[in-house]
Amino acid sequence: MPDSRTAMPAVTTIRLVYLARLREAFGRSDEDLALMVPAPNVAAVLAVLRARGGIWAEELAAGRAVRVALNHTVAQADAPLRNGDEVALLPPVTGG
Amino acid sequence: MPDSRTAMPAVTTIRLVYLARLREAFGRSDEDLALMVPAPNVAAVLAVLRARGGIWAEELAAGRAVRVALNHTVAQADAPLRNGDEVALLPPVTGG
Amino acid sequence: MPVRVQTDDFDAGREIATLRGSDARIGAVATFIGTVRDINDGTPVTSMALEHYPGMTEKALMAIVEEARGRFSIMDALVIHRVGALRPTDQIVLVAVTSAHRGDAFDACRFIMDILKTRAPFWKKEVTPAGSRWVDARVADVDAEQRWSTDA
Amino acid sequence: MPVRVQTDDFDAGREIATLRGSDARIGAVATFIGTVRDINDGTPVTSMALEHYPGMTEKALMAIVEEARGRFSIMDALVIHRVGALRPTDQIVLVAVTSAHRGDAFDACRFIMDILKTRAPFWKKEVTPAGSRWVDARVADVDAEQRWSTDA
Repeated sequence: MPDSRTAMPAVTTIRLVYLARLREAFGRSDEDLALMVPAPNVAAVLAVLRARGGIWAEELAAGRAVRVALNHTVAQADAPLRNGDEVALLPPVTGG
Repeated sequence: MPDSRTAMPAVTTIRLVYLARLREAFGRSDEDLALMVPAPNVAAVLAVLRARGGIWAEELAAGRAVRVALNHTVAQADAPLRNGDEVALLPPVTGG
Repeated sequence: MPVRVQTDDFDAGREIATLRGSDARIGAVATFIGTVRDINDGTPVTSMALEHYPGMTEKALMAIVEEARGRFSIMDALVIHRVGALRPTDQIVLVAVTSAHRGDAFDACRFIMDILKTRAPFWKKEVTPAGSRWVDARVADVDAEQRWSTDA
Repeated sequence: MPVRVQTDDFDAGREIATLRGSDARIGAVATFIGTVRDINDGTPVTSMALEHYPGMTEKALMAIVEEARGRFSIMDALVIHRVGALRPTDQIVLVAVTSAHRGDAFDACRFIMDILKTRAPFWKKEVTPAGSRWVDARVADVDAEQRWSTDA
């Protein structure tokens, strides 16, 4: 069994969900994303999406009011991710 | 025509209404009262009633939380009274 | 007539629907219903009699509604207060307020209830196992009314 | 289940009656109903589509109700929020809270609405004569939520 400290980072596959205005902006409601970084977290997902450029970089730029929900609960940037997690990007809510 | 300054004060007859606990304490729901003072006001009515002594003096003692309504609107002690006015004595209200 | 004093029960849903009508400027409806509890000040209450001062009551309630209209941006308001014999779980009072936005609707509804509690001529007499008693005015209600004068 | 997300309309009167049940400890019921206005930010609104995030919505609403229970002395609470196509005068949301006394009922009802407005995953898309648009979050709603954190 290899030493975990020197092993290649495992692939973490998460489910991305885009809501409301973001779903329309990105032209999709969801997708699977394979993260190949050690200790993946919410910030890593946002970095991967921003790196796509265009509308992704624009909508997810720092300072934009986008909230992230991890498995249906609002999460901070340092929240760690595991295989099969659902990560949703939420524009400011307007219910009620 | 006599000079009004020297005339006998006219009689002012008002209708008294007692509500809730006061109605029970006084054993009546209403009565007519003839005031024979010049420029009668709410304070004069209370003075007449207190002068009856007993439960009247007790319930209407200074500091007791009794409100007075003159013709269905809460009135202060110096509110002037006219013939036919309705003066109600209200214990603290407990509706709602 | 935005105020009613009645012995009959009321249907809150129907009253709210009537108050709203088809007014599409309304975005918020705040409602309060007061009900009879089976205990008060630690004593079981089996029933109560609600008495009022006919003639003054409607006038006092109207004045409260008008004051709410002056203070808050509201479309309409309704106050229904029951009198007569009531039992635990019975509805006592309904206050409903419509407005464009919820802040004014909530504020006006609460204002009307707070002022009604200290100014509208209603009195409760409770029947308890130890006999009947006139309900004492609550200090908390006076405090609640005070809140609106210091806020003003 | 004290929270429901549904496309169907609701009967506020019936929901309030069900929430109260026969609980004679209840002395106060505070209710809020949000309705669709025919104008928003100065533009006529002909209809709207209300979208949510299934799976998260109920969870978020339950968390808000639980937070209200922790902050206020209440008996019970109900939140119904509609989704789908809505037109002016349609009901959007119902929040009803029962309590022994009115202060807690009013506070909890308003708290739930204020927090729902900024945390529950609902989004409105309005149809106007100029086309459809996602509704912008209101600064006033953020302010209303802030009020509860500074009060705490």
